[in-house]
Amino acid sequence: MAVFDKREIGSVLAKQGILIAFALFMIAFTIANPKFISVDNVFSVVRSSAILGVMALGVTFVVISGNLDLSVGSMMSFSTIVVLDLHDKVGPALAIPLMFAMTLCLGAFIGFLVGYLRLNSLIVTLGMLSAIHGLTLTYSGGQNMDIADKEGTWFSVFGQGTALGIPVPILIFVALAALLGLTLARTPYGRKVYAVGGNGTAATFSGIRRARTVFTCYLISAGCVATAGLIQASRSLGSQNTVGQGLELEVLAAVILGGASLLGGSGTIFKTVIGVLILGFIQNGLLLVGLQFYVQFVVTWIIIILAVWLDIAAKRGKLWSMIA
Amino acid sequence: MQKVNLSVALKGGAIWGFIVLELLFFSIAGEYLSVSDKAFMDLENMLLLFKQSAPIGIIAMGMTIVMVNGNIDLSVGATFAIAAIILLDSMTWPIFAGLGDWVIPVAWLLALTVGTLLGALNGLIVWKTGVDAFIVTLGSMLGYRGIVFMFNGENPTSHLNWTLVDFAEAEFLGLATATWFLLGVTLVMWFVMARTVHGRNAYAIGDNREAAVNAGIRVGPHMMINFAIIGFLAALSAVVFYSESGSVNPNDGQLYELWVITAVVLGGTKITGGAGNVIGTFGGVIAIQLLRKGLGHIGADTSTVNLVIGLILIAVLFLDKQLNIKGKEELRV
Amino acid sequence: ESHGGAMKIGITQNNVGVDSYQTTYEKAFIEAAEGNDMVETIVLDAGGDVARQIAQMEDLIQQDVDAIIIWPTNGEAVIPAVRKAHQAGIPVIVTNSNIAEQGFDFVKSFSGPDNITQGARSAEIMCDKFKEMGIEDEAQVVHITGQPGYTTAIERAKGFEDRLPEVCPNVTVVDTQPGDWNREKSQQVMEAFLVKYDDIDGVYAGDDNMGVGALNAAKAAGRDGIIFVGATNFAVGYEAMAAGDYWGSIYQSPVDDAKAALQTAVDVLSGEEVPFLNYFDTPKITQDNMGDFTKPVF
Amino acid sequence: MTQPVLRLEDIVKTFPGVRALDGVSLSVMPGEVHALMGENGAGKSTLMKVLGGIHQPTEGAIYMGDEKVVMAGPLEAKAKGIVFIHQELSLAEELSVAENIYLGELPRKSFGRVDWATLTKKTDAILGKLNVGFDARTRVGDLSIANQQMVEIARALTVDAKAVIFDEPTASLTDAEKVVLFDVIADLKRDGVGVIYISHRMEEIFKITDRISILRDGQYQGTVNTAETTEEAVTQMMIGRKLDLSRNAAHHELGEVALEVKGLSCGKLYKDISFEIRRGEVVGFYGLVGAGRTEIAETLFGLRTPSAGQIRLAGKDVKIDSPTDAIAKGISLVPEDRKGQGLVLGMNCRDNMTLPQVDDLKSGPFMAEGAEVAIFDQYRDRLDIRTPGWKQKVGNLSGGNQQKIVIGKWLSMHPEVLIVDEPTRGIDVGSKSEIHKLLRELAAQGYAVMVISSEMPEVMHVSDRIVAMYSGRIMRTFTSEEVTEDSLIQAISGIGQEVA
Ligand SMILES: Nc1ncnc2c1ncn2[C@@H]1O[C@H](COP(=O)(O)OP(=O)(O)OP(=O)(O)O)[C@@H](O)[C@H]1O
Ligand SMILES: Nc1ncnc2c1ncn2[C@@H]1O[C@H](COP(=O)(O)OP(=O)(O)OP(=O)(O)O)[C@@H](O)[C@H]1O
Ligand SMILES: [Mg+2]
Ligand SMILES: [Mg+2]
Repeated sequence: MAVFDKREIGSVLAKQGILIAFALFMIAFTIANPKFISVDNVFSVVRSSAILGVMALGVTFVVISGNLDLSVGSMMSFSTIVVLDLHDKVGPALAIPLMFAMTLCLGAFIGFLVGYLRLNSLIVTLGMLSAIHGLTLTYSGGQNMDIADKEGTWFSVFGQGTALGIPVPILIFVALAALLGLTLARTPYGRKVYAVGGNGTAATFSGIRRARTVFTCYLISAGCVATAGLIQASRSLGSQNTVGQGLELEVLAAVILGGASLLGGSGTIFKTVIGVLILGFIQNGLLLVGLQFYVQFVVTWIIIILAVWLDIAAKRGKLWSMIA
Repeated sequence: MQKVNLSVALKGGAIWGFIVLELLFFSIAGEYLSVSDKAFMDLENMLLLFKQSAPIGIIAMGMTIVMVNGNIDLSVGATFAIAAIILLDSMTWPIFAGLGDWVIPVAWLLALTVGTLLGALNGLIVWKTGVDAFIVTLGSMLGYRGIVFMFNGENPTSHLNWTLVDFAEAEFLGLATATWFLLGVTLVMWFVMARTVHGRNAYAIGDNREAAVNAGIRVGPHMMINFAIIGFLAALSAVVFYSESGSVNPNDGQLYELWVITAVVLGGTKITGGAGNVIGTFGGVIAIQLLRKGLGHIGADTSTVNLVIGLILIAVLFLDKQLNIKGKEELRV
Repeated sequence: ESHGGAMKIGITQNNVGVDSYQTTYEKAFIEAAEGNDMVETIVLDAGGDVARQIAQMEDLIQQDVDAIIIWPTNGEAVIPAVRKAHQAGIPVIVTNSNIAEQGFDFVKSFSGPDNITQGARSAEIMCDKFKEMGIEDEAQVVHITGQPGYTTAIERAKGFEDRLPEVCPNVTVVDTQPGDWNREKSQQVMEAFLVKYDDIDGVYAGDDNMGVGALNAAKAAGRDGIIFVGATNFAVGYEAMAAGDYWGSIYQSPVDDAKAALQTAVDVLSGEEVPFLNYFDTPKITQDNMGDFTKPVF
Repeated sequence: MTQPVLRLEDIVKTFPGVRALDGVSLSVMPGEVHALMGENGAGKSTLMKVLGGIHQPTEGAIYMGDEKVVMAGPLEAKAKGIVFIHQELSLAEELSVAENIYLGELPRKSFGRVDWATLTKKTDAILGKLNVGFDARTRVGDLSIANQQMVEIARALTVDAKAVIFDEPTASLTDAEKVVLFDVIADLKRDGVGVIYISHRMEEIFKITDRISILRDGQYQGTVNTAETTEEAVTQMMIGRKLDLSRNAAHHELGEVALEVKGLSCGKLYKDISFEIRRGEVVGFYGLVGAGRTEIAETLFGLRTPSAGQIRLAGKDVKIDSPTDAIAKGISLVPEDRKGQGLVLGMNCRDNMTLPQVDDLKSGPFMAEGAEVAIFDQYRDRLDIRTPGWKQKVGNLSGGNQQKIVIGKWLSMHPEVLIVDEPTRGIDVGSKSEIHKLLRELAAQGYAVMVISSEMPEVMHVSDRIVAMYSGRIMRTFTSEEVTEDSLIQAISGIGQEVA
C-alpha cells in the first residue's frame, strides 16, 4: 500500500504559493509606506475592489465551467447606466429589480449561445462586449447618466453607506463571496460546475445537464455584474457609458491570479478573492509609493508573473524543496 | 461521397461564404444608403481593402501559429507600439546621423529586432516558469505598455521622413506596399505551418502536448520560437504601418490583440490549439475589415457599428457551427 | 458643388462613445448637417485607432467627397493621409485638436478650442482662489490627467503646469496620475492621494468627469475645503458647482465645436476666405460667474 | 553469457504521498520478450516511465550494456534506442497517421521542410507490415480506438530500437490485430531487440514472453522463466494468494423482461436490432471493432437518437432523450473510453464516483460528504481500488484503478439495467475475476446486465446468452450451452445466417 509522506503537512502548506506571494508583497509595501496597512487605506482598497471583486466571483463560475466571459465590463456599464436612468424615472425600488432583470436577460442570451448552442465563449463574449457597448450607447444616447437629486436618495446606501462601521460594498462583497463560495464548494450544483469544466463529455455521461449548468454559470455571472453595477451607480450616483471598460481583463486576471485554470475544472472563490485583493493592493500600493503610472504597469506585470509562478512552483513541490 | 466532399468544402469555407454575403449586402445596401456615387465593389475600393487589412492581418498570421501551438499572445498591441517607437525614434539618433536615407533600413532592422526580442521574452517566461501564456502575455500587455510610456512620457513619438512615406505609399503592379507585405507574410507563414517540420510540430504540441513531450519534441524552445515569430510580425506590422504615418501615440495598438484573435478564430483556428491555418485567418482578417468598411459605407453610426459588429461575430460562429453538424447520428455530448 | 448641388462632406472622428463630449459632438454635427439642405455627410468614427482613421481617410478619398473634416487621433500620424487628400484635390479641415505644423500645408483650416490656453486658465482659476483664501504660499495641489497619450490630455496638462508657477510660484504640485477620462478611475486615484497626503488644498482634473470622481472620493473620506478645478464643463461639474462643492472649470461646448467645424467646411467649399486658426472661445467658469452660462447638455 | 541490453537497479520512485516503486531491479536480454506483471497500481507503468525518461527515479540507476545512463527526458531515452508505446493513447488527433508515427522526428528537406515523400513511403511500408486498413494520410482523430492503438504500435518500428516497451498494447485490440502485434514482436525479437511487455492477459503472456517479472505494491517479487511456471504461480506472486477462477455457473431464475429492444436502427451505425434482457440475466455482446455495439449502448443511454425502432423498459415503451433521463429510468452505462467519457481526471476519486448522484446526496442544500465518503469506501473495498485516499486526483491513479472507479460509480447507482462496455480493459487478473463475479452476483440480485466485450473468454465466462454482431447487425444469438469458440468467430465475421 502507498506510504504516506511524513512531510505531507508541510507540503500542503507549501502549496499555498499564492498566499505566500500575497503576504510577501503586503509586507514589502508596508515597509515602503506604513500608511499602506492603515485601517482607512485597507477599507478604501477593499471598498473600491468590491466592484471588481463581485464581478470576479461570477466570472469564477464561468471560468471553472470551462468558458470565458469578456463581456462583463461592458455589461457592468450597461447595468450602471440603466439603473441610474430608471432611478429618476421609476424610483429606486423599482429601478433595481428592473435593471437586474435586464442584465440577467443579457446573461441568459450569452448562456444560451454558449451553453445550448455550444458556441465558442471567447468569441461570443467578445462579440457581446461590443454589442452591449452599442446597446448602452443607444440606451443613453451616449450621454452621461446622473441622478437628479443626489442628496435625497436612499439609493446611495449600496455604494456609500456603512453598517456596523464597515462600508456596505465590502459587506455585499463578503456576503456574496460567502454565498457563492459555499455554493461552489459544497452544493451539488457546484460539483456539477467543476465536472462540466473538468470534462464536459464525462459530465454528460454522468447525467449532468451540461448546457443547463453552463447557462446558469452565465446567469450567476450576470447577476454579479448587476450587483457590481448597482454598487458602482450608488457609489457615484452618476456615470459614463464607459465606466466598466477594460474591467473584463482585470477581472480575468484576478480570477486566474487566484489559480483558476483557463481550461476549466479548477479554482475556488476563496482564491479569487485573494486574486482580487492582490490586484487591488498592488494598484493602491504602487500609487502610495508614488511611482509613475507607467512604472506601475511594469511592476504590476512582474508581480503578476512572480505570484503565479510562485504558486505553480509551490504546487509542483519545487518551492518546498527550495526552502527545505 | 460527393456529399461528403461538399460538406468538407463548406466546413472550411464558412468564412468565405460570409465574405461573399458581406459583399452582396454592402453593395445592395450601399445603393440605397450610401452618399457616395461609387459602388462598394469598386476595384480600387477592394484593393484598398487589402491594404487596410495589413496592420491587423500581419499580426494575425503570427497569432495563428501561436494559437495553433496552444498558446495566445495578448501583448501584440504593446509590442506593435514599441516597435513603432524604435522605428521612428532611432532615425533621429545622433549615431546614425551620417547615414542619410540609409538610416531607414537600419531603423527597420532595429524595430524588427526589438519586436522579436520582446516576443522571445514572452516565450522564455512561458517556457521557464510554466505559467500559462494567457497570464504571461496579459501581464506583458501591461508591462510593455509601461515601457512604451517610458520612452517619451505621454507624448507621441514622431519622425516624418518623406522618403519613407513615399516608399510606403508606393504601388507595385497596382498593389500597395502594405498589401505586398500582407500577402508575403501570409505566404511565408503558410509555408512554415503547412510544409516545415517546425510548423507540423506546432500542430502536434497544440493538439496533445503530452504526446509531443513524450515524442521528444522540445516544447519550451519551440513555443519560444513561435512567440519570437509573432513578436517579429507585430514589429513588421508596425514598421509597414508607421513608415507611412510617421508618428506613434503611446496607446496605439490597444485592442489590437482582441481584433487579431477575433480574426484568427473566425478563420477557423481552434482556441485550444492543434487546428487552424493562415488561409482561414486571411479570410477572417478580410471579413473584419470588410465589415468596418461596409458599415462606414452605408453610414451606420457608432452605437450601431458596435452592436452590429458584435452580433455578426456571433452570427458567423453560429453559421460555422451549423455547417459542422455531422447529422442526426452524432453523439449528443 | 457639381453633384446635384449638394456638398458631400466626410468626417472622421476620434473616439465617439468614449465620453459624452464626443457623442454630443457627433449628434450636433449630424443635426447641423441635416439642417442644411446643401450638405450631405458621411460620418465615421476611428474608435481611437490611428490605423482605422487613416483607412477612413482613404475611404473618403476613394468615395470622392468634396471635403474632409478630421478630428485627429494623432496630430502627426495622419499627416501623410491628409497629404493624400490634399493631392487628390480635397480640402481638409481639422477639428477639435490640431495636427502638427508639418501638415499645415495640406489643410485649409483648423477649428476648435485651444487646449493649452484652457490648461493655463484652469491654473489661473485655481491660483486666484488660493489667493482669495490666502493660502497661495503653502497650497499643495494634486493633478489628475486624462487618458495618457491623448493630445487633449497632454496639452491641458502642459498648459496647467507651465502657467501655475507663473501665477502662483509657491504652490506645489505634489503628485500627478492619470484618471483616463474616467470618473471611477479618478475616484480610485484620489482615494490613494487622500491616504498618502494629509494636506491637499487643490485638485486639478483634466475634465469635469474626473474632477467629480475626485470630489466623490474626498466627500467619502470627509475631507472638506479642497478646491476642485476641472476642464470641459460637463453637466455633473455644473451641478457640483451649483451645490458649492466644486470650484471652477472651463466652459466648452461640443455643439459649438461641431457647428464651427461644419461651417468652416461649408465656407471653404463655397469659396469664402477662412482664417487658418479658427479657435472658438472657451471661457472660465466658476461658482462666481456660473449664472452667465446655461447648464451643459452633456 | 550475453550482456543484458538494459538493467534497472534498485529503482525507487516516490510521488507526494505515494511510494510507487520501492527498490525494483530488472534486466532485459537482447532478443528477449520480458513480461512485467502486477496488480493495478503495482507500479508497472511508473517503472517504464522512469525507463523512458518521463519520470526521474528518486533513487537507483539504469544501465545499458556496461554504461550507467541517465534518461533526462523522453528525447534522451529515444536517442538511446528506447521506444515506449504508452498505455494511455498519446496521439495528436488532428495530425495524420504518418505525422503521428514520426512525431518528433519528421524527415527533413532543405529549409526545414517536411520530406513528405519519404515520410509517406516509410509510413506506408510500416502500415503494410501491420496490415491495417488505413493509410499514412488518414487523420488520426477519424480512426477507431483500436486503430489508434495500432498507430501507437507502429512507432515501435520506426527506429533502430535497442529496447521496446509495450504498456498494455492489447487492451483495446481485437484478436485479428493482436495477431499482427505478435508478429511485430516476433520480428523485433529476431532482430535482437529487448522487449518489455506489460499485460494483464495471462494467455498472451504465456504465448509470447520468455521471462516474467512481478511487482507487488511497488516492490519487486522476482523473475521467473515463462516456460517453467504456471498461471496460478504467477497470480499468487502478484496478489499474494490463490485465485478462484471457476465460473460462477449457478443459473438463477430469470425474472420478467427488463429491457426490450425492437427493430432499433440508427442511420448507418446499426440496423434492425432486436433483443431482450431479463432480470437476472447477463447478455454478452461480442463482435469486431466497429460492429456497432457501443453505438447501441449509447442509444440506450440517451446519447443518440435512433432513426427507427422501440425501446421498452419493464414492458413499457420509453423514449430516452438524455443520460439524465436514462439514469432516472434506471439505466447505467460504464463507457468504453474511461479518460474521455468516464472520468473527470482533475477531480478526486470520491467526487468522480458520486458524480451521477450528486443531486440525491444532499443534507440540506449541501452535499452530504459523509455519505459520499461512505459510498466511496464501500466500493473501494468491494473493487479493491488502490489509492492513498479519496482525496487523490483520479488522474494520478493507475489505469486499472481508474477503470475501477468508473465501475464503482455506476454500480453505486443500483441500476435496473446495467450496461458495461469493455468493463475490464486494463484490469488485472485478480480484479477481473472479481468484476466477473460481481456481474454474476448483480444478475443474481435481479439486475439485467448487458456486457459488451471484445474478449471472447470474458463474454463466454460471464454471459447467459451471447449476441454476435457484425457490421451493425445481429448475426446470431447463442445460449451459454450451445456456444463454441468456432461458431462465435464464424458469426462475428459475417459468415452464418441471421438469427435475430
Ligand atoms: N503522477 C503521479 N502522482 C501521484 N501518484 C502517482 C502518479 N503516477 C502514478 N502514481 C501512483 O503510483 C502507483 C503506481 O501506478 P502505475 O501507473 O505505475 O501502476 P500500474 O502498475 O501501471 O497499474 P495498471 O495495471 O493499473 O496500469 C499508483 O498507486 C498510482 O496511484
Ligand atoms: N473515431 C471514429 N470516427 C469515425 N467513425 C468511427 C469512429 N469510431 C468508430 N467509427 C465508426 O462507428 C462504427 C462503430 O464503431 P465502434 O468501434 O465504436 O463499434 P463497437 O462495436 O463498439 O466496437 P468496439 O466496442 O469493439 O470498439 C463503425 O462504423 C466505425 O467505422
Ligand atoms: Mg499502467
Ligand atoms: Mg466499442
